[in-house]
Formats: sequence, C-alpha cells, structure tokens
Amino acid sequence: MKKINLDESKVAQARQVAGGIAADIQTFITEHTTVSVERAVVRLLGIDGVDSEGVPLPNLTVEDIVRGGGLSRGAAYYIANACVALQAAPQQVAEQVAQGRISLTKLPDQGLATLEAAETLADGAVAWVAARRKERDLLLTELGEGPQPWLYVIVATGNIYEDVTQARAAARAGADIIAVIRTTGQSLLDYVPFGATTEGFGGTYATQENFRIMRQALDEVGTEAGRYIRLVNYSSGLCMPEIAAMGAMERLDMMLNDALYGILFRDINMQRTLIDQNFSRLINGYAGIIINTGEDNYLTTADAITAAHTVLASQFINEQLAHLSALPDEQIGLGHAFEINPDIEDGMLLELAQAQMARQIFPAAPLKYMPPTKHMTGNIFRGHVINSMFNLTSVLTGQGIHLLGMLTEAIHTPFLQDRFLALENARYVMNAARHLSEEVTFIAGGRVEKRANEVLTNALELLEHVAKIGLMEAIEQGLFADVKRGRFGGKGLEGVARKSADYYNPFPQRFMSRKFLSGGNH
Amino acid sequence: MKKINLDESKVAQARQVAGGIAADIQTFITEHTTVSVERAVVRLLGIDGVDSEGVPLPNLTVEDIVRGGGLSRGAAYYIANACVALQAAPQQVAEQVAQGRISLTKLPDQGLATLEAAETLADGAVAWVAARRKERDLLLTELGEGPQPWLYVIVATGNIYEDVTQARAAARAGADIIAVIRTTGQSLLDYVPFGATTEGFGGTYATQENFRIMRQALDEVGTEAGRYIRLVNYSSGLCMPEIAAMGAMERLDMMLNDALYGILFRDINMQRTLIDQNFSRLINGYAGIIINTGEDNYLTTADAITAAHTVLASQFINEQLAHLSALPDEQIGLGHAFEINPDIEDGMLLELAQAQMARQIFPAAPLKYMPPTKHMTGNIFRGHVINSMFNLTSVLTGQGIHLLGMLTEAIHTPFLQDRFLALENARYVMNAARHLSEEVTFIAGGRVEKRANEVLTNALELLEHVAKIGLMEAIEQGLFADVKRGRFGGKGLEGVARKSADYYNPFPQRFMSRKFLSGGNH
Amino acid sequence: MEIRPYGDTLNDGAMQLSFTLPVAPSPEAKEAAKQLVQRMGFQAASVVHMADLGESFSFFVVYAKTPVSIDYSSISVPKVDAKHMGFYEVNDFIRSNVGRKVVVVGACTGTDAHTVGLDAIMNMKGYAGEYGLERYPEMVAYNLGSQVPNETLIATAIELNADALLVSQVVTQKDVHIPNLTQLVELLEAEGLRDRLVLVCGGPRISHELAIELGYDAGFGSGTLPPHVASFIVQELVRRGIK
Amino acid sequence: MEIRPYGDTLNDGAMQLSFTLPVAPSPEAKEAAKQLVQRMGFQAASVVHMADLGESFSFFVVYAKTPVSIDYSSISVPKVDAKHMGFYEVNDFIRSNVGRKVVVVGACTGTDAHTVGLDAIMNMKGYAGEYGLERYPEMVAYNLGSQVPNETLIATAIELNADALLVSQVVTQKDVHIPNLTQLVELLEAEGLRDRLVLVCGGPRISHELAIELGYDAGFGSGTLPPHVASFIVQELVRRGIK
Ligand code: B12
Ligand code: B12
Ligand SMILES: Cc1ncc(COP(=O)(O)O)c(C=O)c1O
Ligand SMILES: Cc1ncc(COP(=O)(O)O)c(C=O)c1O
Repeated sequence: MKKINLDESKVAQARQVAGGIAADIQTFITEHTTVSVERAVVRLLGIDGVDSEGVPLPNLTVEDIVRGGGLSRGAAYYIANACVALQAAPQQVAEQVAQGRISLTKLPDQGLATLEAAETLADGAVAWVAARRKERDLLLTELGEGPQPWLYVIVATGNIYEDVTQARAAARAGADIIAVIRTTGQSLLDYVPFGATTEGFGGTYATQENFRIMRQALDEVGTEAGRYIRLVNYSSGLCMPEIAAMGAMERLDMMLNDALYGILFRDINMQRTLIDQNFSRLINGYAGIIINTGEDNYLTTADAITAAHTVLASQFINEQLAHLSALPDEQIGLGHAFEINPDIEDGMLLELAQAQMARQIFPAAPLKYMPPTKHMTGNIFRGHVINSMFNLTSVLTGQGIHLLGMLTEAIHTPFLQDRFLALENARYVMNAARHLSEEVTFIAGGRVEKRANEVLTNALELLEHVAKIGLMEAIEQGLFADVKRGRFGGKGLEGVARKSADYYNPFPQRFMSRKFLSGGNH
Repeated sequence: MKKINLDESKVAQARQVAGGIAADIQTFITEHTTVSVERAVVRLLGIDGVDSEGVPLPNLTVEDIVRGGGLSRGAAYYIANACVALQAAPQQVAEQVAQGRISLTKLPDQGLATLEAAETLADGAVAWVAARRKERDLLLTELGEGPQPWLYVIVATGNIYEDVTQARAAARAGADIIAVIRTTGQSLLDYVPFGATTEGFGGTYATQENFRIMRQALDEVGTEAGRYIRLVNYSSGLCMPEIAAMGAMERLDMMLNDALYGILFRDINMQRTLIDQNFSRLINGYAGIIINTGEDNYLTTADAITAAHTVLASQFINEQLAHLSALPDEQIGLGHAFEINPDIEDGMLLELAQAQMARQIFPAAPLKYMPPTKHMTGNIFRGHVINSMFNLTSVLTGQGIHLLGMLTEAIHTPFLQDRFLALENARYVMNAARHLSEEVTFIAGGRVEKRANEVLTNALELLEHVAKIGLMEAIEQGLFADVKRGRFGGKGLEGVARKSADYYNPFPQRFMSRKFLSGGNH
Repeated sequence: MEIRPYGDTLNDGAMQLSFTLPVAPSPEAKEAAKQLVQRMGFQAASVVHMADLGESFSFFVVYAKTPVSIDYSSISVPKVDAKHMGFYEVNDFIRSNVGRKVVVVGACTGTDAHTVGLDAIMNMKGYAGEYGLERYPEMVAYNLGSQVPNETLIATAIELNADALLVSQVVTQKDVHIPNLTQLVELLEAEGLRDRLVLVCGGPRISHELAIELGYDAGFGSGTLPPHVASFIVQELVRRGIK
Repeated sequence: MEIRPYGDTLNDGAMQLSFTLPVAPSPEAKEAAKQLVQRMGFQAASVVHMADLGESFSFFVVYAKTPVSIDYSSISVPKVDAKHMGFYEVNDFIRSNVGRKVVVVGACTGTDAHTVGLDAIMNMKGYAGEYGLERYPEMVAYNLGSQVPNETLIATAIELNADALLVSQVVTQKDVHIPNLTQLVELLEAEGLRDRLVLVCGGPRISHELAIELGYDAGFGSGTLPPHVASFIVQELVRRGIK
C-alpha cells in the first residue's frame, strides 16, 4: 500500500519537532483568553440575537464585561452569576445588558450557586452539541455517504436563498460537501452578523440563521439523493471560536480552521489567532467537525515547487496543535494543493509525489486537496483539462476531501453550470480510475520518490529552525508564505487578555473529556 | 521497462499462428493481380493525367489492356512494349491510348528491348521514390521531429486550400502529423480523381495534386516551426495500391492501410483487397511510409471491452502480412483505440491494460492510438475531459502515433478552434506527464495485468480458430467486427485476375531488395 | 413565463461563447471580439481569453449577458404522435389490428456508411436493452446496410412489398442529407408509392420537425429505441387503414 | 474589412454557446434554447447537448451561425500612451528628466485582499523575470498591501509626498470595484490632489479604457509587467511637468 519509500525516521523526527513547537506555544495559549473565545462561551450558554441597532448580543455582553474589567475572569462566571442573581435565562440577561439596564461585572457574587448554574448551563450546551453530533452519526448510518475523495464544491452567490438552489443542484449532481463561501471581508469583522442574508460580495455572510437554512436544505436533498451531504463554513478570522460554536450547534460538518492562516493572510494578530484556534478546535473536536487547514494558501503567493516544504511543515504544526485541542486524526483535514505551473515538464510527477507523500505521512487524516487556481486563466477549456488531471491525482493518491476546480476559476465565482461541469469532470475521472491507486506503484529511486523525500527533508529543516526560534519569532521573520507579521501588529490584539487566577470556563474540560459522548473519540 | 507481466509464450504462439494465416493467404495473393495493382504500376512508370472527359489515363490504359485480355500478363510489359514500339514515353503512350489511336495489346512484341525498357523505366521510378525517401531523411535530420506520441490531427474541410490553412495552423499549434481525410465515398471509386479539388463532403479528395499542395505547405510550415510535419492519406479502398504509388512519389509519410478494413467496413471484395494490400505495402515499405492499420474500427461497431481481443488478433495478422510485404516493424503503425464506455467503473484500468499490452507485444511498432469517438456526445466539456484521459493513457503507455480526440467529435468535422483546443489539451497532459511512464509500474496480479492477459488469451483462441478455417472463411463467418462478407461478394471482384505464367511486374523485386536504398531497412 | 439564461442569479442572462476570428491576436482583435458580441445584442461582454491559432486566426472565450428572453409557455414542439408501446404490446397490436406481418425495410442511404444507428433500431440484439425490429415476431425486417442508393431502396421496397421504410442519415456536413432525403420522397411520389408506405428517417441530427418538413411521416433523433419506432409504424399503418 | 466568426470556412459565422435555462430538461426546453438563440439573431442553431442541472435548471451547448460581422478596420483601442522602456532606461530617464527619486505608493484597496498582482508589479523579486518597482534605484516604492481603505491610501500618499498611486482591484463580482475606484478619484479631487498624482489602477478585469472612464490616468490588465507601469509613470510625470 505504500506507493513510495519515504525516510520514515525523518517523518518521525519532523512530527516530534512540530510537537515541540506546538507544546511551546500551548503554554502561551493556556494563559490567555480573547473576546472571541468569551463570545463563543456566551453563545454556547445560549445568548444570541441583536439589539435594535443590529449589534449582536454576544458582543454587547462581552463588551460589558471588558468594560467592567472582567475579561480575565471569563464570561461564563458573569453570565451564570447574573442568571442566578436575576433568576433569568442567559438570553434575558443579555437583553438586559443590551438595554443598558445591568452591568454584568457589577452584580453581586452569588457564590456556589453561580458555579452550579454555570455547570448546569454548560452541561446543557454540551449535551445539545452532543445530540447534534449523534444526529449526524445517525443520518450517516441511515443515508450513507459517497466514497472518498469526497467531492466538495462551493456556493458563493451572496444570497443564502440562491445559495440553497445551487447547493441542492450540486448535491443532485454528485457533490458530497457544500461550502458556503463567506462574503469578502467577513473575516475581519469582530462580530458575527445575524439572520438570513441576501447581500454579499463573492460570498454569503456566515450567520447562524444562514447555517440553519442551508443545513435544512442539505438534509432534505441528502435524503432525496440517499447520501448525507456535508456542510462547511469558516471557523476562521476574528470570530473563529464563535463560528465554531455556531457550527457545533447547527450541525455543520466541516470548518476551515487553521492555526496560522488568519495571521499570514488576513493580518490578524498572531496572539489572537493562536489563542482563538485552540478553543475553536476544542469545540470542533467535540462536535465531530472535521477541520480544513489552509496550507493551500501558501502556494497562491509562493511557487508550488519551491514552497512545497512549507506546506508540509505547516501541516505538521497544524496537526500537533490540533492534537492539543483533542482533535483526533480523523477530524484533521490537512490542506494542500495542486498548484504547480501547468507548463512545467513532468509537473504531474511532482504533484503526484507531493500528494502521495502527504497521504503516507498523515495516513488517518482526511486530507483536503485543493484544486489549481493560480494558474487558471480565462481559457476555460484548458482549465477544465487541468482540473481533470487534478481529479486523477486525487483519486490515485487517495485524498479525502476534494475541492473541485472550476473551469471559470479565473473569471467569476461559479455559475450553476460551471459547478455542474466540475462535478461531471470529477465523477467521470474518479469513477473510471476508481481503483487505479490499488494498481499502481512508483518505482524505487525514481523521480517521484526522490521529490517526496526532498520535500520531506526541507520541511524537517524548516521545522527545526522554527523550533529553535519559536513559532512567533518564525512568523515575525517571515518563514511562512514570505509574509512577516509582528507579535503586536495586525488586527484584534486589543481583544486578547491574560487569564487571571480565577479565570473560569466550564467548556474545555467537558470537550476534552468527551462528556456525553459514548466511547470517547467518535 | 515491462510494466505488466504478459504470458510471453502466448504472445509467441499468437504470432506464430498469425504467421501461418498470413503465409496461407500469401499463396493466393502471389498468384493474382488486380486492375488497381496494374494502375499503380502504370503510375509508377510515369503515367498521369486525365482525358477530355476527366477519366484518368491510368484507368484508360489498364482498361485497354483488360479489353485486350492482357491483364494477366501485367501492364508493365505492355507499356514498355509500346514505348519501344512507338519510341515514346509512357505518358505519350497513354495519351495515344486515350485518344483511341492505339491499343496496347495489339502492338507487336518488341522482344528483349521491351524488357530492357521496362527495367529502365522501373529503375527510374524506384530511384525517384528512393530520392523522395532520402529527402525525408534529410529533412528529419535537419528539422528534427516532435517526441512520441506524435500528435496527429485531421483536416477535412473538403477544400484543399482551406485544408492547407487549417493544417498550417495545426502544425504551429503543435501537431506532428496532418491527415487529410478523404471525402465520403472516395474509397468506393475505382479511380483516383485528378487535380486540385475544392469540393468534398466530410473530407477532401485524395489526388496527387492535392498531395503536392499539402506536402509543400507542410514543408514550409515545418521549416518555420523547426519540426518535420508528417503527411498522411489513405492507401485504402478500391485504389489502395495506386494511392500508395502516388504517396511514394509525393513523399507522404504515412498511409492508412489495412489488410481487412476495406472488406469489413466498405464491403470491398476480399480477394481484391487482399491482393491490393500486398502491392500497396510493398510500395509503402520501400518509400519509408508508415502504415496505419484500422483495428480501431472494430470498436466503433462492437463493444470495446468484449471485442478487445479482435483488435489484438487483427494486429497480429496485419503485422504478419506486412512482414510479407517487407515492411519493417518501425513502419507498422498498428491501430487500436480508447473506446471503452466512459461510464464504466475502472474503465481507465482496462484502457491502460489494453494500451500497455499492445505496447509490449509490438515493441518496435509505432502504435497508432485512436481517440474516443463512439461515446463522445454533444457535451463538449465532458468530451474534452475524456480526451485528456486518452492523452494521459497514451503518454503513460508510450504510444507512437496519437490521433487527437476532438471535443466536437459528435457534432461536426473539426473547426479550427476545436483542433487547437485538442492540441492544447494533449500538449499540456503529455508535457506534464512526459516521463510518468518511467515512474509507474502496475502491480503483479492486479486488475490491469489480469485484463491484459485475458485479452491475449482470447486473441490467441480467435487466431487459432481463424488458422483452422483460413482467413477468407473466417471473414465469411463474420469472425471480425460481426460483419460477414462473401468471397465473391462486395465491390471490385471484376478487377481481379489470375496471373499468367508470363506475368511481369518489375517493381516487387526492386522494392523487396531495397534497390537504391543504402543499408537496406532504413 | 418569460425565461432568460441563468448564471448565478435569476434572469441575469449570463452566457458563455467561444469563436474564432480571421485576424491575428492583438488588442484590436480582442476589442473586435467584444464589439462583435455587443453588436449581436449582448451586454457586459467580457473577453476572458484570446489565443493565437496561427495563420492570422484568433480564438476567443467570452462571457456576456443577453437581454433577450423567451416566453416559455408559448413553446410547442411537434412530437411523434403515437402511444408508446413495448415489445409485447406492439406484437399484440399487429396481431389484432393488422392481422399479418408488417414488412419493414431499412437502409443508410446515399454515401452514408454509418450503420450503427440503424442497426441499433433493427438488429436482433437490439440496443440499450431493447430488442431490435428483426426480433419482433410480427415484423419482417430487412436491413440493407450502408451506402444504399435511393433507387435500390425503392426497388427493394417494391420487391418485398414493404409497409415501412427506415432511412438513416448521419453525415450532415454541408447539409448533404437534405437533398438525399428529399430525393427519396420525390422518387416515391413519382412512382406513386408515397402513400402506400410509412416513411421514417432518423439520425443524430434529425428531428421530427425536420422530417415532417421534408415530407416524411416521422423523424427520430439521438437516444431513439426500437420500440419508439415500432410503435409509430404500426399505429400509423392502422391510422391510414393499411391492411 | 468586414470580419465574422470562422468555423471551418471563411465567414461561416460559426460560434459555440453554452448557457443555463431555469426550466427542467424536456423537448420544450431544448426548443426554447434553440428559439432563444434564434431570437438573438443566430442562424442554423443546433442544440447539441442538454443536461439536467437539477432544481429545474437545464444546461445547453449550442452551435450556431451569426450573420453579424464587424468592420475590423474601424476598431481602435485606447492604449497606454507611453514608449516602452526597460529597467535601465526608466532609471536613466528619471535621472535625466526628473532629477530626483520618484515616489510610488501602491495598495489593494477596499475589501480586496489579492496582493499577488500588485506584488508582481512592486516587489523586489519582481515577476516573470522583470524586477519590481522596489528594485528601481530611482524610485521609492511603498506597497501598503491588502484591504487598504481609500482614506488611508490618500493619507499615506500625502505623508510620503507620492508622485504616483497604484491601485489594484481583483474582485469585480457585482462590479464592487467600480464604486471603490470611483470613490478614490472623488476623494482625491475633494482634497485637490488629483492633478498632483499619476493615478494608475490594475487588475485582471481592468482595461485601460475602463480606467480612463473612471478618471484614472491609465489602467493595466492581465500580463502587465513592472516596466510597463514604470515607463508610463515616469513619462506621464514629465509630460505634466511634475518635478
Ligand atoms: C462510428 C463512426 C464511424 C464509423 C462507422 C461504422 C459504422 N459501421 O457505422 C466509421 C469509422 C466507418 C466512420 C466513418 C466516417 N465518418 Co463517422 N462517426 C462515427 C461516430 C464516432 C459514431 C456514430 C455512431 O455509431 N453513433 C452511435 C449510434 C447508436 O448513434 P446514432 O447514429 O445517433 O443513432 C441513434 C439515433 O440517431 C437514431 N437513428 C439513427 N439512424 C436512424 C434511422 C432510423 C430510421 C431511426 C428511426 C432512428 C435512427 O437511433 C439510434 C439509436 O438511438 C460519429 C461521432 C459520434 N460520436 O457521434 C462519427 C461521425 C458521425 N462521422 C463523421 C464523418 C464525417 C465520417 C466520415 C465521412 C469521415 C471520412 N471522410 O472518412 C467517414 C465516412 C463514412 C460514410 N461514408 O458515411 C462525422 C459526421 C459529421 C457530420 N455531422 O456530418 C461524425 C459526427 C464525426 C465528426 N465529428 O467528424 N464513422
Ligand atoms: C490567489 C487568489 C486568492 C488568494 C489571494 C492571496 C493573495 N495574497 O493575493 C486568497 C486565497 C487569499 C483569495 C481569497 C479570495 N478570493 Co481569490 N483568487 C485568487 C486567484 C486564484 C489568483 C489571483 C492571482 O494571484 N493571480 C496572479 C496575479 C499575478 O495576476 P493578477 O492579479 O491578474 O495581476 C496582474 C495584472 O492583473 C496586473 N495587476 C494587478 N493588480 C495591479 C495593480 C496595478 C496598479 C497594476 C499596474 C497592475 C496590476 O498585473 C499583474 C501582473 O501581471 C484568483 C483566480 C485566478 N486564477 O485568477 C481568485 C479570484 C480572484 N478570487 C476570487 C474571490 C471571490 C476571492 C474571495 C473574495 C473569496 C471569498 N469570498 O473568500 C477571497 C477573499 C479575498 C478578498 N478579500 O479579496 C474571485 C474573484 C471573482 C471576481 N471576478 O470578482 C477569483 C477570480 C476566483 C473565482 N473564480 O471565484 N484569492
Ligand atoms: C483556513 C482558511 N480560513 C479562511 C479562509 C477564507 O478566507 P476568509 O478568512 O477571508 O473568509 C481560507 C481560504 O482559503 C482558509 O484557507
Ligand atoms: C484502414 C482505414 N482505411 C480507410 C479509412 C477511411 O475510410 P474510407 O476508406 O471510407 O476513406 C479508415 C478509417 O477509419 C481506416 O481505418
């Protein structure tokens, strides 16, 4: 089954070095919280909705705590305390905060009752997430699912109702996974918009209501098509943990969720993102949500041949950080991409080497394989062919999550027909080559094997360097994606707080211990 | 280098059985001649042109001999005899025949002088063909050629001048080979039209002038592109040997030329075709022309999976018959095709098995690989993708001559843009996977290997059956392509004659002995 | 109901076009492609790709929006007017309504040598799981094969006392099929045979509409199965009172 | 010279189209596709493919012929009006004609985060073998990166005493780039800065024509290389007499 001989000692070494990098940063993470982590807590405790100005209650609530100097203690304590003090549900508490009638940090401490209330509320939230997870398991058993590589398409009209039409059509045409792309710029909003939305550019707002609408549509069409259809959104940007919480409650199945992406590609402050990713992954892990990391992005700015090792190095780091959030390998959809310049002789050999290498190094991960985008042009016919080679590479190397390339990638967000043609392309290629991966091996000492080992060696070197200087310093030096980000630069640093000794968050322990989930991991 | 383990003993056995079949039929062939063989002789001796009614002089000349009961003696004797008798060149002799001024069989025998004249004329003809062959070798050395698989496209506008434009454009876009498709129905004409033509349906008339026009255009564009561009036509149908002669004189590089195609697919009498193919191949062999056999056609009427072995069996027969015409392996472009229903799971595995099997069984032959046609539909996008898998299969299994699939195959003869897109498709795929064939092997005992051996076994069985009953009987029984043809049915039987004891043809011996060619077989 | 092409928003009119212009690639060529498409009435034309085809030709891919719409409720398509019957039904229908075997003669006429389509309809083994007409016990089917001159087809029809003629035409380049199909009707009329025969043509570019226009009783395109054809023939025979 | 699309015969007008209609596949849907194309003025329309996209949508591939032609000699394309100079030439030009370093400020403005295109023009390492503006010794280039509000760009331009602004816009869905590009011009005019700056925009869907229309001095599309932009900036500066 091993198609290429990799230097296994280097694989083990790289994993160990990455483990060190992750452990190192984890110390920092555990000592901090952020506004977004606390808003996620608040949401889990049952607070939702907006005030008369449209400002989300989770924001108003946490801002109230920040104003009162209570962020370092965590929102859970204050919400529970208010619930006891006012004999009200969290949502009512939040409404009173919104109306300016109370200030959470000013209410008298309710002692043990507060703690009990918090634990009860937390149990309720966690049980709900567990129930949604079980619901998914049930539907998966009932409806079944498509074979891997799962065909993943995006919808991005900006209008959730138009998205629904397109998503349903895609599911009927063979899609296994639907991602609702977010509108341009949402990742930089420090709040999550509310309600059903019909206005977005290049994508549709991620809101809890939009999640619900799409979830229902996919359940319906999945039942008709006899196949569970997975729903994806973005646990990424300034609201990473909040969206994880929303997704857990609305039974999303996957989340784009990367430890470094926001830092490098959205200039979000690195402390903020590193702390946020940890809590968001705790949620995703518990909810049975598969995360998709964003290593493909490295290859949109850098060259896919010379930067291949940065992808692998980042995958190791993402994997180790995910483990620290109790994400099992089966939920770590590490990203990579088919982005080598199509004009390069033997480019397919290199793509195969890189894809097969990832497959062997992360055998249990549902690898997320991203299509050619950078080298796509207005030549839709050639683009369609390049996508067919991507499809073949994917099925030949046993990828897990296969994001379909669009023939109009360089032109517009997909038309209905573009997505259909992409699905048709993949269905044909993957069906015709369904078991080819069981038939083919690469010769020992050949170009493919050499390339894979070369990438591995370079990744190990990079990781060793990062371990020496620490992850934050490495990012400051621009070791990933050629982008330099300062420790104190970027968006969202103001939302970071050091936890005080009395910091309280009832969720991590429940998520880690898999409370209410029978039999631990899955 | 052997990607799959084939039962080599079966390969050897199949080749031996096919050798027996060919030897058997060769006895019959050697005893006969046809009007078309004699018209080819007449053309080689220098007769061309048409009379005032547009009837070709080669036809008028040979008809005159037939009328005089001289066919069984062969045309060469009569032409040479007339030349001596009238002290005229062959062309002048033919003109006099056309004007009804002489009858060739009625001229007095000129004794030894006739024979001498014939030998001199034949030497002149053969030397001319040899010179054209050397010209090709020279151009190949000067200009070089593209790597295999050579990209082969067709032009088929019906108008030779429009064809030239399209051919030149194709060469610039990467084509290595241009085939001018013949107009519908030309294969059933028992004469070769004359002059430059602009009216054809689904193809352009094969005429010597059209050959010349296209040859010149390709030499020009090849010089500009720095790559020798090969020209193809059809030595097939009722005028098989004549067209071979024309091609040899005009430096064509390849000829569609199959021992059975005309019988099965054009209902040409089997005796006629079998005799014709032998002389046409003698010419092609000497002229350095690569023949393309037509086994792909079996898969347009029958299923590509169940009939795969008929392709292989026919390849063995074509190979053995070609050897009997002194065609070296390097000039035997055995045909096969990528025609498996694209909806079949693991269809690519079967295609790879069949293509790789052919590659290994005929290692020196420049295999002619034909694209998907039967399962192409009006869905040009899907068709383009299917063609990309065909392109990949070809480069992965080391095919020699690669006829490009058109995305509009089911719609119309190719538009300029269709051909361009096809070339672009192949250039991308073959460049990106250029050396993939050196990297990949198929596992022992796998589906691919099993399939190849299954086809081989079935082909051997079929050949053994054919050997038992003889080739003609096999065709009468419909063992090839499900088509039954009677020994005395079909078109062109009237043009067959048994050679008399004094039959004379100065060419076969010259062609076999490679007279005027340095170093024998290339 | 007015409908218009759909890209990603209802009635956005979005369409994809590709074509070649007989000029070498240049900014002017690209502009010409755009203006040409605009002159056709398209809006928001965007030339997303220009390629050099050589020999002073350029290829273009264009996305544009059409303001044209069409009233979908006004569309009506002439269809073969016959109840669809299966293999057994057709044979029963013949037994009860004709009372003798129905004679069908088929051919690929003119220079056309594409027999696979006609074979699909006629051959014993049939097509896509449906038996061909040769297998129908209440039919006698003769398949004359390829490149049959119209004259031969008619002579054979007379000789075999045919009830129906099936003509296949696959090559349609430069509309070669039109004169060939027309000539058959003219010859049949000249011979006074037209009314005595059910006349059917088929092929991937044949529509029922075109067939009617050319004087045929029915036309069958891509995806036709033997029972479609059999159903039509027998019902048409009975409709005409042919016994 | 009137030109028309070319399939395989001069002036045959052959074109390929594909589009979606918001109706389920049916013979009527296919006919609607055909009639729609005919209504657009196409002739000999042939619907060669119809596919079910689900949710009552159908996809069509059509080949048709257009009678429309265009006078190629009448086409003129507004082009960036500057002699093309290379890296060394540009720097020499600045030395002899400006006499000081030229300050260039670039940004991906609004919500646009596509920096690769602007980086290709500005970054040290350059693009397709050509150095970016940061490498030009006679230029001082500042790349503000992505998602820069127009206000920030202007403030920075003032602060750095910029000679030229480079604005990149890649996301064009629903024409988001138009108001954003327009707003920048308006803000610059309001500040009285417009005439003091060479204002350039670029991106894959930006044409010089569009740029001019929106009040820019030049626009650069796909395939632009750094020296194209540098050549224009310095010549425009000198043309305006900016020292
Ligand atoms: C197989 C094939 C061949 C084979 C034919 C073998 C044979 N014995 O039939 C061979 C290799 C011999 C061949 C040769 C040529 N072919 Co051809 N061929 C094809 C191909 C690949 C498939 C056709 C086919 O078998 N389809 C499958 C059948 C089942 O479908 P069908 O014909 O549509 O039939 C269905 C319906 O239409 C209907 N139907 C059809 N006939 C009838 C009749 C009746 C009465 C009824 C009721 C229904 C009916 O029912 C059938 C079942 O559903 C097509 C391309 C394509 N993918 O379509 C080109 C194609 C048809 N060929 C083409 C051409 C040009 C040729 C040649 C003329 C090329 C040349 N110059 O040499 C030659 C000459 C043939 C000749 N004289 O006619 C062109 C035609 C272009 C055009 N529109 O005019 C095509 C489209 C390829 C192309 N793009 O250039 N061809
Ligand atoms: C890489 C990429 C990304 C990367 C960007 C990384 C980065 N740091 O730049 C990431 C992954 C982050 C990304 C994200 C998104 N993207 Co994006 N992306 C692309 C992609 C694949 C390539 C763009 C590219 O780098 N091209 C290479 C450069 C060199 O070419 P260029 O930009 O054309 O630049 C040249 C010229 O145009 C010109 N030029 C460009 N700018 C300037 C400026 C000046 C002053 C001058 C003189 C010249 C000039 O010179 C350059 C060199 O020749 C394209 C698809 C494609 N293949 O084109 C989609 C694409 C541009 N993205 C798209 C979208 C919708 C998005 C998102 C909005 C999706 C979402 N909702 O999340 C996000 C959000 C980004 C945002 N807020 O803007 C759409 C835009 C659709 C449209 N027409 O509106 C595209 C077309 C993909 C698609 N089909 O949907 N994307
Ligand atoms: C990990 C990750 N998060 C998020 C995104 C989407 O971008 P944004 O954060 O702008 O929504 C991507 C895009 O590719 C990604 O890979
Ligand atoms: C061997 C051979 N000869 C000839 C032809 C062309 O057909 P025709 O003889 O009708 O020109 C083919 C077509 O595929 C062929 O394979």
